[in-house]
Amino acid sequence: MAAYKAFGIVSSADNSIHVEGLHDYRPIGSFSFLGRFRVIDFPLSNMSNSGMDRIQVYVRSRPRSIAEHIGSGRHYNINSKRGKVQLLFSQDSNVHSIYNNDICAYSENLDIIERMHQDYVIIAPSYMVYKQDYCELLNEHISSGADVTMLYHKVDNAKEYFQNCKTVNINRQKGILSIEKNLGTAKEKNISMDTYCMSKETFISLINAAREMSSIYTLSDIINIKCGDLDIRGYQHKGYFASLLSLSDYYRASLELLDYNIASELFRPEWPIYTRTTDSCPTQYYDTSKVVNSFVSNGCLIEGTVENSVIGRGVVIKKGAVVKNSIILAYADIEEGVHVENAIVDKWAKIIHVKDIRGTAEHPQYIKRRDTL
Amino acid sequence: MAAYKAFGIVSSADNSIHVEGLHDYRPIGSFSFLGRFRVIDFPLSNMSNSGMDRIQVYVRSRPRSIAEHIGSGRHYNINSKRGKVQLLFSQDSNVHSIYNNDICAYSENLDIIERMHQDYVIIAPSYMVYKQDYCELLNEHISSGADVTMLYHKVDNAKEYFQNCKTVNINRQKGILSIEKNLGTAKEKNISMDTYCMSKETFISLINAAREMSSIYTLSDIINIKCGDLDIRGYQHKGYFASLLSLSDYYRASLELLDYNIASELFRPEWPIYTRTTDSCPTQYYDTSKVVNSFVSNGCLIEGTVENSVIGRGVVIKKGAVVKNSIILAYADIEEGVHVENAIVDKWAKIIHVKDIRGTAEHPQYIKRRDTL
Amino acid sequence: MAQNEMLAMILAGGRGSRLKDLTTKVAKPAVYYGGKYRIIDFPLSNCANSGIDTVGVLTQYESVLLNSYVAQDGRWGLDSKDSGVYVLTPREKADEGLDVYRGTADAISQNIDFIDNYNPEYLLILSGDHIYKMNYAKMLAYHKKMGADATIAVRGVPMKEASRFGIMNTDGNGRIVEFEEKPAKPKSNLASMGIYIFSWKLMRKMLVEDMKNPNSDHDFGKDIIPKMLADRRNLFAYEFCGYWKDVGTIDSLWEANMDLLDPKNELNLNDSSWLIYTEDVSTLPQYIGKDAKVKRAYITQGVRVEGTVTNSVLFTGSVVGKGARVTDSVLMPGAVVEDGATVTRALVAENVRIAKKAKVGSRGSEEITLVAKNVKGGTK
Amino acid sequence: MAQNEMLAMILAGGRGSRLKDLTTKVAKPAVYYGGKYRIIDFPLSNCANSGIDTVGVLTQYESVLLNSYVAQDGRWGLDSKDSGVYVLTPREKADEGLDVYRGTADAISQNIDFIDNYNPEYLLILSGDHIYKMNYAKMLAYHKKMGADATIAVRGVPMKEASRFGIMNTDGNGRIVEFEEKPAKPKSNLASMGIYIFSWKLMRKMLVEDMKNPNSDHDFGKDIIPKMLADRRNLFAYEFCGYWKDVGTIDSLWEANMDLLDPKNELNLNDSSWLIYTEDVSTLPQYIGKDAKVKRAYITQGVRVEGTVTNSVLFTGSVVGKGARVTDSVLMPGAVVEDGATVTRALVAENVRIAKKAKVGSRGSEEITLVAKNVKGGTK
Repeated sequence: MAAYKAFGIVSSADNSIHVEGLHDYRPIGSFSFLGRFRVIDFPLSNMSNSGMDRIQVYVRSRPRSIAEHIGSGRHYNINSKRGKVQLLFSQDSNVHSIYNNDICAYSENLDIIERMHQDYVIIAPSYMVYKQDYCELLNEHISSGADVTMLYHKVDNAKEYFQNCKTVNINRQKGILSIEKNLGTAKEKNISMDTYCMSKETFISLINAAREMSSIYTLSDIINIKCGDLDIRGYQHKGYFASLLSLSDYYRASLELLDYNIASELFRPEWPIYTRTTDSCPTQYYDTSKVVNSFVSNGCLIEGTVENSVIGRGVVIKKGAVVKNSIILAYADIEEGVHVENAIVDKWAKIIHVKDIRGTAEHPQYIKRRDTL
Repeated sequence: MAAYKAFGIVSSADNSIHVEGLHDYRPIGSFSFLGRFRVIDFPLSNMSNSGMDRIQVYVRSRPRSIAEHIGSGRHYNINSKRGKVQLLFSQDSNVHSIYNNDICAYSENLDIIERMHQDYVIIAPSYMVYKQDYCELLNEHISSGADVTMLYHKVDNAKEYFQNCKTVNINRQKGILSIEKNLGTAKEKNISMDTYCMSKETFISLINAAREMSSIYTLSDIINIKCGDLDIRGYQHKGYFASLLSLSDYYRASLELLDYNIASELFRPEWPIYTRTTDSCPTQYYDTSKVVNSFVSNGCLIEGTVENSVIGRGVVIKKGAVVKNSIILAYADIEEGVHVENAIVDKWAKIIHVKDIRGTAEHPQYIKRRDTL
Repeated sequence: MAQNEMLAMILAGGRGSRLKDLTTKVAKPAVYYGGKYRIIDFPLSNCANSGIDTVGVLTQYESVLLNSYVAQDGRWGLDSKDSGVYVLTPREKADEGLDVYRGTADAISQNIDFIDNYNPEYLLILSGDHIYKMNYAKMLAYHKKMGADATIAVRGVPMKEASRFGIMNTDGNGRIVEFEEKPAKPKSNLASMGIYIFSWKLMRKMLVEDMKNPNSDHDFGKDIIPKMLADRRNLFAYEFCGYWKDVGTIDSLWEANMDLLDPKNELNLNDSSWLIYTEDVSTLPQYIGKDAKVKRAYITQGVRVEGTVTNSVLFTGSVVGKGARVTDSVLMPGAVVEDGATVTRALVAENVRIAKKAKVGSRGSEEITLVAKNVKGGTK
Repeated sequence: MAQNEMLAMILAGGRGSRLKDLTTKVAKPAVYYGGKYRIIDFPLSNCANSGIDTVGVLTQYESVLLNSYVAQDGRWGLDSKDSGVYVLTPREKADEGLDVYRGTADAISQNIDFIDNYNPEYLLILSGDHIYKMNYAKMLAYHKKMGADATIAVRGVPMKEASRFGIMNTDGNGRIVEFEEKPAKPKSNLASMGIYIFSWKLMRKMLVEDMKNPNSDHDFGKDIIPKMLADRRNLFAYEFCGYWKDVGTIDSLWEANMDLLDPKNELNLNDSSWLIYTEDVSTLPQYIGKDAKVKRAYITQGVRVEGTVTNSVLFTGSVVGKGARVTDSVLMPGAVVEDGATVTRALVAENVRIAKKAKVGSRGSEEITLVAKNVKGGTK
């Protein structure tokens, strides 16, 4: 329970980020993931499993889905008296402004941050999927004596993926030399996981420093600038890691987990990923159903064919319909004879009349929320 | 449990309304009331006590305090599976625009309204304090066959108070002839309580009609316009009623309840007003305390003098300090020798150096949140 | 406030010994059903959906699991301010020794002090081991409309089977004029479902008297209802139409699960206006593997299918290995059918492991095979 | 996950008969304290604040109120997904008759199956009737650091009183070398607080053995701890400094309430980093009337004072009428002191009404007056 010493912050993606389609309706943290989860379940479960019980979730726009999903936080196994999952909103009326960034949100809520009883803070993004024991990160941070410790992940496909991510340059002592945009210049990169551990004091001083220097600086920017002055260290994350800052990254990350071995490494019984239950009943497979290599959520009615796909809650797949290499979000209807391939079908969409929907593995076709085609 | 037939909507005040001081930090629904309550506890408790368990709360700006206060709604005695207190946000980025009114919020969330299982809706404001069994209102609405039934309250002080309220003109059959602004032209008026009962169908058609006619129309506007076409009826409310659309109305309403008989008419054991507990301990009265005719919340330390006042949670009133005819919000500090009279001191304010703070009964002095004087 | 207008008491003390090894460790109401539920989820969810806030669950037989299961009242949303599910076991009293419940009426009598705390107008008595969806608020409305002292839910059974049930004979207005337990020559086909609404004031008085009666079995069916009829009280029958099942045996439990395989089944657990709530588990969604074949099946989250599943119900965390075949069967939570094994017309109990290539059950068996212990591997 | 690293079991079966009429209807842990709390709020809040998720409460004596009080686990935030407060009463087993708890260790032994469900690494044993604030997570850290088999919380008592307690004699490292129950000539002043952390694997084994021992009283103090010492197990004393009170008598209960009147009292219920949680009631804030005089008092919401209150603690919903005087007293929830009545050095029980002009208690009384029944009006 080392992490009792730290409170958590779940941060929101910068306004410079826009994930095609999905992002029009909800923040990335609220994206459906593997059918039953939402992306924000991962940072919240990591914190809860690390024994942290005071968590601030920053929401910028369209807060409804996040607010409803998180509720009182009890389903994240967080004591509702001692602990609290607190939604903090950015009050800046101009939600799309570049000024309305993470530092702006923190400084607007500085009095709340200052009132936290804990000495340390762990800041984790709401738009990345990974498993990490923050106690280990905190212990490493404390014992190394660093000012800031940040998570990074080594990848060998930074050219094609991890768009919109930042990379870190590290010296042999794990010191961070700089943080840069991933420009896709090399395959092997250390991707910044936008996850930081530091003392509350350092955090507050970084917020103030950023505000003084420029009102468009983000936390990542100010840490990059402070690389020379402060002892900023990297901590390597191992295991499954996905960043969901683009539609193709989201699509790839979801289908990648259809490899059951990869999925069961991310979902360990001793490290549960909590989510809000919707109390849907089991899924009904009909005489005519053909389903292979797919994750299927509860409450579905499946008469047709499903291959290499992720099916959300309450989806209906009618007779003769074929769904391949696709992500179907909750309550979508795929009617008789429809063929869907390499597509992402958003919530409540109904595919009735358009019989053929195809994208490519690189550019999946996106079908809008509530659309009837 | 007649009200199982209706879902509830708790509406937000129009953007034309601004209550001096207090309103800068939170919506009116979130104003502290009588120390332990928030204004929104009244409509929510009315709905819960009427057996309603699906409630939509519309929030426009600064949603944090409302979101935290309402949480999962369990403390309003609403089943957390069958029922739901749902926060709905206005997504319009320009929160202060006149276009961003109640109709705008309803039409943005029209799909959610359409999905409600209930046939009727009760719409009640988050900025008025009263007790009403909505089953009675609904039964009257159904048996009269009216299209819309709205609550009104007869007052004899509409000249001085009920600023920003609307008044209704009623015929002998309780038919509403028109809804007008209260211009303070007469003492006796029927104040509109901004509380409506109608079928879901009528509600949706009114939203659409308002949008078609003018994007600045509010629900009250469109109902006024429809007075000729539809059967709109008034239902007279009896008992305590306060509208909190101005600072002086807020001040008067709070101090009025210091008459214990009036207070105990509003707070009936069989009609509990629910609120979120803060788990503060009892209040400590010192040897030197002198307290008369006041409501005092828990967690206070009282060494000084308090008269005819409402004291919020965790307030400290030091030796020799005097608080008269005032409302002190939670966690404020009134230090030694300070005299506060006819004032409203906002949360976390500290009165240390300024020894004399005085307003008048008509214009109470407002001290800002977190101010140190 | 409507809160404590009606308090519900669920009789959940049934041992369910005809369910054999399924109930050696758990009481019958805690038995699994329908892929993700336990039987007691049905009366509890019905209460939640009917707007009842406070529920007492009366248990006695080895019920540590049942007790801690129902104590998590948030599962049914019964954890709002004045709500709660309370486990009521027989207890030591200040003036008496430790007692057991002697009959259904005695179970209520022993908890009169609990009920008094809530001072309800009406008392709803339910059984913890029936599967059905019912709006008790409507039954209460009927009770009030009829000005009844007691209302008993009944359902029509085939006339030729009526002699197996407690039969209510009513007049033209639904008023019960006679109650016959397993009549040789039934006069009606309205069988009591063991669901009663009583006006509490009267029932309290009757229970206090019944407790003192040395000749009473302290049972609603045997003592209280006949006494009420003898006293010429207003007893009304409330007819229930819809799916209802008492799963007393392994065969009937299996059958009730199989009912769900018909997409048009009458119970319809997919109806969003009357959900059945249950324990929330943290698992992956169900995973259907590369070579899997799934036809006519009812499968819940956390299941992993790599083999062939036909006409079966699979509970949370159950696994069907590569080349394994599960046919006409029920796999309870955590049951594992290893690669190449075959399960036919069987009910595999919680966490039981059928080893590689093993074979259990058979297509033509008269009774359903209950597999309550691990099965060793086959040799083929 | 840290969840079930340590499970807490609260022994709450105490009858508390020295608390006289206060415990005829409720068990001692449910007795009121401090204006708005019940005694058991303290161990439960301590658990919540120490990050413990699952708590078993072992009750036996007439405890319908206590059982339903603790079942509302949301009061202490112990209702998150895997959390819960579980009432554990003696129960009928499949193979035995109905049993009672024979001693503190037996109460745990009878619930081994419950504990096994959670498979904890450590077991924390607490008493349900002590008032104190303690971080059990720190005690656990000490237990681990010392590599202990058992850690016992102790507190220093005045040496001359030590012979009234169970005394732990330790070596220089805090290791317990001897345990003496009420020693005539105490060697140390470290009294056991009845708070134990055990490594569960070992304790489970010891309890199973102890159950079979016909000569055992099945008590931690009398049997288990001496056995552990005899076996040369690692037992460590964990010293607690801070407010601690066992309110066994009316006088000590009154005294503990009076302690709170000192604004600098050691218990400090106003510390926001370690709140004590309790039932949430829907009331007005406290109202202090036009002619009221309140000095040195501890008053909670829902109280109404129209008269004079000095040096007293007033619980929720209590009322002091016009001209009434309450001095050096405790008014429990709903106690009403009508106009002109006088209450001095008294403890007025729940919902008791002191009629107009009546007079109870006296300034010079040796013992505190317990007023457990309504008092009729005075004549003056």
